[in-house]
Amino acid sequence: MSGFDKVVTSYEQAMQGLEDNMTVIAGGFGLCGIPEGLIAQIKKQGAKGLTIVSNNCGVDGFGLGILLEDKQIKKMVSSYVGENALFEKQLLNGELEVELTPQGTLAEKMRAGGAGIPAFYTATGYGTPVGEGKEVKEFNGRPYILEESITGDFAIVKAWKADRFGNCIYRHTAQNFNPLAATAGKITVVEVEEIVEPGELEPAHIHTPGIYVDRVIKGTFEKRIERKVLAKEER
Amino acid sequence: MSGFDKVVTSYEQAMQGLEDNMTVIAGGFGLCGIPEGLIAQIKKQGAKGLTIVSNNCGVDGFGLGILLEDKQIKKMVSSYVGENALFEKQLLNGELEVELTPQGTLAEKMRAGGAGIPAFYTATGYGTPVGEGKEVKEFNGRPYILEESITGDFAIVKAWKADRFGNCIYRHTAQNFNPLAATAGKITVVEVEEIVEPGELEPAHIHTPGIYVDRVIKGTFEKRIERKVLAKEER
Amino acid sequence: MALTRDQIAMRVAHEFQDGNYVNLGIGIPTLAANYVPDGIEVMLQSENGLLGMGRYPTEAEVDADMINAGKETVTAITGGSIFNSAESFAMIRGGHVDFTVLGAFEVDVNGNIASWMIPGKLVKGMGGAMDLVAGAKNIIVTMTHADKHGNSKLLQECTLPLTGVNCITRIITDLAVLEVADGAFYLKERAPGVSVEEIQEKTAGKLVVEGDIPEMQF
Amino acid sequence: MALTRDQIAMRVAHEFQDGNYVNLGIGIPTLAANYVPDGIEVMLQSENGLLGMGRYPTEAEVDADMINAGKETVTAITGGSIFNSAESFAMIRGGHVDFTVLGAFEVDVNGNIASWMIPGKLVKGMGGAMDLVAGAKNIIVTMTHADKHGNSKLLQECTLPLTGVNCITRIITDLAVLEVADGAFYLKERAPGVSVEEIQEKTAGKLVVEGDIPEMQF
Repeated sequence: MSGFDKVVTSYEQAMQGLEDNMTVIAGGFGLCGIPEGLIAQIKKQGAKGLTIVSNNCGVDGFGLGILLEDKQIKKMVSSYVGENALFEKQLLNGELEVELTPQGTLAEKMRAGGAGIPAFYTATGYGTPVGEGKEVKEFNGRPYILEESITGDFAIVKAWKADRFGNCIYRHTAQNFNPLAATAGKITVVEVEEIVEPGELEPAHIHTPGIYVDRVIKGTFEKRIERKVLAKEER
Repeated sequence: MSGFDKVVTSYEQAMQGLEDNMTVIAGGFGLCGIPEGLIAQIKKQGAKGLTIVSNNCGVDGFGLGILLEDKQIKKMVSSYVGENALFEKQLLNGELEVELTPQGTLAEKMRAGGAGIPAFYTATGYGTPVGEGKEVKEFNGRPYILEESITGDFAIVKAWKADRFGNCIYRHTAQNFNPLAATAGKITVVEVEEIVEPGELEPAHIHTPGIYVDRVIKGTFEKRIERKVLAKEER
Repeated sequence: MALTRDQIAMRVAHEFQDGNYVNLGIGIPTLAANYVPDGIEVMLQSENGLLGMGRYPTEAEVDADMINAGKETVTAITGGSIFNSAESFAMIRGGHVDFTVLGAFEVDVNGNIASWMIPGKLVKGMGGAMDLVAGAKNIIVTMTHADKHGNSKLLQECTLPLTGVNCITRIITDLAVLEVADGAFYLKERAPGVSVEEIQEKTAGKLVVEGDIPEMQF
Repeated sequence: MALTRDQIAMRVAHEFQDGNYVNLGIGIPTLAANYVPDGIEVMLQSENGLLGMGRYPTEAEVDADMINAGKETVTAITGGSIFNSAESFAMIRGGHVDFTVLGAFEVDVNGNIASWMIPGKLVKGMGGAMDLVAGAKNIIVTMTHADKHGNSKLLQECTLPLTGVNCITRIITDLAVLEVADGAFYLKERAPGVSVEEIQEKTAGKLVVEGDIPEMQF
């Protein structure tokens, strides 16, 4: 099925169309399950003024952190950004804006964006700075705030295996935000460890059906570990 | 882990606590993936005045249809109820109330109920009888209606395999509403074809993590086919 | 001459583009899958939770756990995927399904559609139709141009309870292909041998006829 | 004497009941997993998407794709499950997680908690803390009773930006176990050797002491 072959062979093709001031939603939690090669390509292409929606912003010199080096990021939408000295500096300088969003709300905003739900109510953040300026409504006597969904011009996703139709599965906890990001991009690009033949992935085990995916590229991954902690007897 | 052993051995235990006027959310689409034994047990126990939330109401004499025989259902929340003469009769008699809900809205209401989202906006049903009396809000220039989530006193679910921790997988399109129903019951009961040992189900392939499940029972299933259609060459 | 059901389906199939994800309603829409043109491939989405719906099964393949949104036994293509109903409607509501083809009782010049409820007759429900018309990027309505009493189904304003508002842009009937825009039906194609006058006569809503109207090609 | 971090964790672990699903925050809460009493089993949820979190890995087991919410390498127990972050927070927000244990800067008599932001210091973010305090059925706050300058962390009204309102019902500090109800802290237990007077002195919010206050049991 030529119309359904999503595989591209170069990172240039994978990120074609990315322009200044676009919004990019990225999968990953910390350095786990991040699309390393797609991030490197964004750095190489040099698009500026980006809004990046991602739970974290990598670390100095790795992951999304490398996009800070040439000041490509205008705004981060994240739940936690604490591992990054350059981030801190740009934030204090006013070169970078950050919209802190509770982790579960961030995940749900991505899912809602992909699912055509423009907004939803949640108790998370009510009565806190996160709730300021947001609509409040009571259900069953409890107050909730209205949160709007997120979509991106691009979604960049890291999967374990994909077939050429774009069907993806994720490995262990490298799943995290990836399947949610995948649904919410106008153009969704998935970087994978392995491309398999259609039919190799069991239909009911597919985490991201190919309908959400526009481009698939085979990458190679460093998979840096942020905090290696060993069982007691091995320390 | 005794505290996590969800397996019960009798249908009485499985549906213990069901009382008159409760709300029961049921998985299944048509006759596909329905918890046959749990439905039979509800008939046997005889609870009346039930509100049943399910995409369909079975057929005459099978599936949820059998709960009509003794007039156990007060209200159905469904997207399509067209396969059932007894249903029609009770509806026209005023013995049965029906709240027609678009299929996607129904699925999302169950998911939201299980996920602690009390309400969400959707374009589905705006400007139609479904939207009447509901809050309307514009996002990006398009009107959406506010839909509230659904939770049940019980959720009855049909899975393929489960382990004693309640982790479930579903087979083929018998998945349908089942994983959504499973999240939305105060007490969630799963009827399965096979109980497997913990660890047999691959952690990342589990459709319903055991945290949503209170009771698991092994059932036997007739699996009646509603519309058998064969490939042309075999007709 | 008015098109047969299969001819309507054939004309519908010409709308598909290679790589489209398509949801086909029950009836004529389903037939369109049989007429996908050579060189074009589409993937069928069935809203109960199946992407990559295949042909009907052989006797040996029949499986009660494998059905489509019409509750018919079905198969999946190689490379298909199966998921829950919330995920399925996320695809639909989120605009990931490119094309939806469905039937209707009435359509009007504002793109409103009525397809699920006739007051006085027993209401069976809307199933997924309201989600589909609110979600898909392109919606094609297929129906006969007039009902069996000869009353037009293309109206100035729908009279029956609506399935969706402002969502229909293209209609393929047994007589014509029409676009809906700016509060009118724009006639685009005629069925072979059907005159513009006959279409005009059977279209109750405002009809715009610009230039020569070609016959449909199959 | 004030409890050590491990003693606080030990006391926290006594709150668990057999079959509880528990989410443990970073620091003292995580230690509680080491002290689950005999005969009691709990299952740990890690909000990045893991139910049934196990011990830390051996060198051979280390896997970059297998981490917990603290971004530490980890393992899963047999019978664990892994899912995406929306599903993970559905469990939390939907009240399926029985217990959340987390640290705090301040708690007040109305059950408000401040745990993520100190104005003037760089704000790193709330992570999943706001979702957890809004969602879990039971929340236990563990912290030292006073800060290193001796200022009480149990206040009449929180001074720092809040993480959640009206959500904390139980607090376990190095000095005491307290319940929050009706606009007051109710003293339930003392750390061994710690007097009611000392607790009173270090509790800035309204403290209710009813009857004899027993020492904690381990």
